[in-house]
Amino acid sequence: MSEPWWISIIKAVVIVNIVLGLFAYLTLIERKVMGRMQLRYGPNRAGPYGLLQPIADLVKLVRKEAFAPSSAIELPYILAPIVSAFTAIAAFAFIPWGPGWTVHGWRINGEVANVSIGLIAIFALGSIGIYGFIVGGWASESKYSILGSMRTCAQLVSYEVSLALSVLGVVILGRSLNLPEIVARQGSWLPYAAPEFIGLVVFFFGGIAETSRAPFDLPEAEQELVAGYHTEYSGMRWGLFQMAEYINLITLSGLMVTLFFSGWHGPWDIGPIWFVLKTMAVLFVFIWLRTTLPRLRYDQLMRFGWKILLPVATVNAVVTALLVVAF
Amino acid sequence: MLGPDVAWYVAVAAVLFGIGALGVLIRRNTLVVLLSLELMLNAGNLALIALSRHWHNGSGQIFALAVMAVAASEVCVGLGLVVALNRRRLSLDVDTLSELRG
Amino acid sequence: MSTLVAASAGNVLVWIVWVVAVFSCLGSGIAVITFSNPFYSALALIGNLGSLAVMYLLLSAEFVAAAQVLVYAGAVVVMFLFVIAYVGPRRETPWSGGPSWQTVGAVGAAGALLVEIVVAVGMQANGSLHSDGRVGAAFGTPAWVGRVFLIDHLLAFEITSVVLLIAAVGGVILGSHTRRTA
Amino acid sequence: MTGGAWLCLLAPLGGTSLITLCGTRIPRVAAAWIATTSVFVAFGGAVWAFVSLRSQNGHRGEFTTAWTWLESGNFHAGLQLFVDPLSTVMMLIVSGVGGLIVLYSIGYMDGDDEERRYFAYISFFVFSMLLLVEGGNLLLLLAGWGLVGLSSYLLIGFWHERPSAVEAAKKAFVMNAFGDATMALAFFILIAHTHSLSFVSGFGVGLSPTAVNLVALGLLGGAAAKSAQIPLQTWLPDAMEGPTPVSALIHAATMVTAGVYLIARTHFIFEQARTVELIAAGTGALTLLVAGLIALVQVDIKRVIAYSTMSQIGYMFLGAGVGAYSSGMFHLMTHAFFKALLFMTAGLAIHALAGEQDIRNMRGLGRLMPFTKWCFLAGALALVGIPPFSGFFSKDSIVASTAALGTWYGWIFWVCGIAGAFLTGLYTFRLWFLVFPGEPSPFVREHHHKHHGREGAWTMLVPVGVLAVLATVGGWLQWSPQWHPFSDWLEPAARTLAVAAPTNTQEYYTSVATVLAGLAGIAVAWAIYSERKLAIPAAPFWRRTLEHKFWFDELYDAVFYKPTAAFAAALRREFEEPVVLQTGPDLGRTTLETGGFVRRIQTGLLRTYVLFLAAGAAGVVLAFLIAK
Repeated sequence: MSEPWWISIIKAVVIVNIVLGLFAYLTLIERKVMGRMQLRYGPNRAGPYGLLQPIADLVKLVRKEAFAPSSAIELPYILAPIVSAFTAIAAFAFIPWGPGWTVHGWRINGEVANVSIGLIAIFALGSIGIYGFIVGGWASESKYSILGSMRTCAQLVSYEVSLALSVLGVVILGRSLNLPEIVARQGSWLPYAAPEFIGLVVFFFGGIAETSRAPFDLPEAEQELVAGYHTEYSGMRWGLFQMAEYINLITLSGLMVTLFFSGWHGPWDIGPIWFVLKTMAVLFVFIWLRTTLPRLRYDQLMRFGWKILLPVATVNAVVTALLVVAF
Repeated sequence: MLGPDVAWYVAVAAVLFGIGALGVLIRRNTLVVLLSLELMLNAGNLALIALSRHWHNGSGQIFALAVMAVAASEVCVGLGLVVALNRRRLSLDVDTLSELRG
Repeated sequence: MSTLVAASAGNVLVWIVWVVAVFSCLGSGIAVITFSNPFYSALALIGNLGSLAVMYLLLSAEFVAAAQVLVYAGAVVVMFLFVIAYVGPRRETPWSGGPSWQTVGAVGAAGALLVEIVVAVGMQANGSLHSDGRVGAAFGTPAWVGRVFLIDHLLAFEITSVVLLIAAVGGVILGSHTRRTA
Repeated sequence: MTGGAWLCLLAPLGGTSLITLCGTRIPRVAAAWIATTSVFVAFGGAVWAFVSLRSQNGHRGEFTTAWTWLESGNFHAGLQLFVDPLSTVMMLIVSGVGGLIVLYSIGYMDGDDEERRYFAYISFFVFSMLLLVEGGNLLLLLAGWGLVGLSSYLLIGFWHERPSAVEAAKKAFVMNAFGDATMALAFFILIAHTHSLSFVSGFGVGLSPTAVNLVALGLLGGAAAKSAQIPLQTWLPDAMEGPTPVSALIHAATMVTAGVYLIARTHFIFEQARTVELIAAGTGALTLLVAGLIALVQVDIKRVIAYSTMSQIGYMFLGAGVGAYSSGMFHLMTHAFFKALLFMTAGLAIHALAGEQDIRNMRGLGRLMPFTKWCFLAGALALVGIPPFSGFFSKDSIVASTAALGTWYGWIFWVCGIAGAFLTGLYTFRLWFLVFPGEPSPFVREHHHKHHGREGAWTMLVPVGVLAVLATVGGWLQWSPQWHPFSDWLEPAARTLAVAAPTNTQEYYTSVATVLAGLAGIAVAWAIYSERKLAIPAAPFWRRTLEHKFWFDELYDAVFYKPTAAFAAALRREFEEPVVLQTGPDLGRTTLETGGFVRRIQTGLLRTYVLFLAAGAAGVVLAFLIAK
């Protein structure tokens, strides 16, 4: 079953690039979709239908001067966005996107890293990623940044609990923390979205909060905080933060597909394509929400997280465990 | 077992424990004292896990997990104290917090 | 022959990883207690915890490693950073004023402890702490840890959960805004 | 059948719980009726058990276990009832007579401040007594044994504002505790040897002779204490401090006869220890004489009856001791009827005279209270054993059994029995002639008053009437020479020993002798107390001896109480005052000084504490290293 190490490296390079490309075009898709929903065109100047817009953005960001506040604390200020982007990309390594193939006698697995603690590893990397936001905001030595990073901190820690609890039901049903195994079990039964619908809903809300998307985007509420923890960032450093956010979103969507929508399984045996299609559909829902819903107030956000989401997730996990034991 | 023997891990744990103890003993800032306590707990954890590997016995890992839970509890209460102190505009220097002296 | 070469190559790799982890672990540990700014200390603690997690992986305790990152790095240190940022910058000058008897005693006591433990480990090291190679494939996996935890150590599990609950209640009370006595 | 037994056991417990839980939320009358109803329900359960047991053929006796109550090693004791002929008889007596007496209490206790407490206690007593007789193993029997002791204590001391009542309660409790202790020791020996306390057939067989003698002695100690036999008898007369229905129920009809039940129940053991069994018989014979003699000089109406009770229980012990278990049990039953009747008529008299108990003041009461008078007469004749009243049938067969032994001590027992019959006639009719016939005395005229225009409330008169009938006809159940259904019924549980089965000849001449002795007693009483034809023999020494109850109380006081009290006083004087009382202040001062010194170490500086902690840890590790 094991594959040679050089295949893993090639796979990792390919996946990283695909994810980065997906991030680039996700920004375009988001702007286009939002434009359509708001009866605008969205970007349509660069290339046909604006398809070259991400390239243009990238060129702009790279060429822009990366200035920093004079009081900023040098090393953490620079490291913060890198940590965020790195952990976001790394988390994708555990998500299975295909059944695995044998080509010319070489085994190729359908994921970059197959470890027994895959699910925990993703959450662990996500929790490391938080440091990018906190440290970045703190190192900027700016009131808005500090406020933004503290909001991020509180929100992410709060919703991480519900998020982790919401997938417990899936773990109990799948009897594993290993994502390929969970997908395989769903393939032979039915997507866990059906039995674990409440878990899915909690996971969805938690995911929105974890990625700071509307309507839970208080850490970056422009009207209150300018731009939150990355107020003092510009150029490609700001770009890395953006990248981290969007890749987190992609990873989360991929995880949701893996846990609740039976991953790459589908009616026809087109493995990875199913995975991509399902992920895109989830991403679309996220974008859709952003254009539809107004932002919550901060106390509402906290109350919702601790007093509604957490109990629901707990009860869901307990009930699932009881039912599994009973049957 | 690849890499160094368990004895080396335990030695590292000992050194880390010493560092943590030193931090607890000489630092005056409550927060740093708490951080140093975490170092000591982690040194204990490292020794537990190394010896768990040595004896092929899971109890060490279980203990390490329990220690983590205790550490989390300790931080919860300790930081709660720090926040409460701060809210009353009190110093965070442990040498000035001697209200309970005899 | 080739497996032997592979094993020794793997061994060298593990040694390299171990040395790096140990240096990062001890270095960041020293950094924790020497930085004058608690924020830096907390950041150094993250490095320490990360390198410890690497060592746990080398000791085939993968679940504990993941839990270490998730719990310590993901929650505990985040709380620290949050509180440090909340409390605001309070720089102290830990090394000013020359060595007091307290400092001297502290260094003496910590040093004595360290030396004693190292001696104790050294006395055991020639022999009984030499571990043989293999552990079962399940060693350290979540399923195995779960079985040990919930079957052999159920009482410890329950007590731990109670401790956590008490701490949570205590934290809420300490942090609550209502001040009955002021 | 077992359902009846459980109902019988639990109904009074339910009654007492209900009264206790309701507290003052229910009126007093309701508490009284709850207790009465619960005891009569228990009687219903007992009848149920009896009828279904009768309908069974062959093996009669069934265990029913609710759950394992106590478990230790290979010793198991279940919460277990045993329904067999013996226990059903006891159930019927306890719940039947008990029900009548509780009904009587409604009238007797009417107006007392703490009626609810009384009725809670008394139904609790009935529960305890039923547990004692129904328990399927000796451990439950001991539990019931202790609980009846407790409820007896509570009821004797019911009027707790009277110091004498409290004293009497304590005395009863302590004397009974002595018996409980010897019983518990016997149980320990049994458990050590047989690993069981259950009443399975032939339990306790196979013990060594020493062990079996010790066990039998221990059981006898318990039985003697509970049944007020010499030398543990002194508590019973004092127990008359309790309300009269309590005396009737506990200290005449049921609890004090538990010793006889115990001997009958554990006769397997006693039969292996014949010596101890004869000691029991001897104790009974001695008690019946001593108690009869003391009764001659008592002036308190209840105490006379109490000594009479001791004397009659002596008969039962005599019967059980010589092996005539069914005769003993039969006398237990008839005694329950007539003795309860005597107490209750005495209670009517006391009630009517506003609490007066001295018989010297009561002359001529019969004219004012004819119903009481005739009922008392029925009870008195039954007690003396005049045919056809019930005592005749039961007492004579006991005395006849002693004759059947045929040995020299058998004849001593026989003579004691006859002498006891004479004494019984004498003291009983002394009471009768002093209280009932003749013109009412000035005291009676002054103090007598009627209740509701009658001699008492109907709740008091009805039970008295019922018991008078029972005391008259209750003995017809069995006349040993001719028909003996009662003995046949008890046969599987307590077979009369062959040596104690009298021939018809022995029965006849014993009957003649006892009846004649009883009549002689009555005649002497008539001559002395009614017609004044004979003077009371002037023997000052003997009179004082009897009035002091053979100096038992004084003896115990001198042997047990005085040395202990002197020792305690010496301890207080020599040890407590100089040593303990002086040490306290010194200790306090030293503690304060030490605390003041140690306080200085507590600087409040966290780091200093931690430093000491670390130094201590380093020291401990160093010690371990060196030790290594």
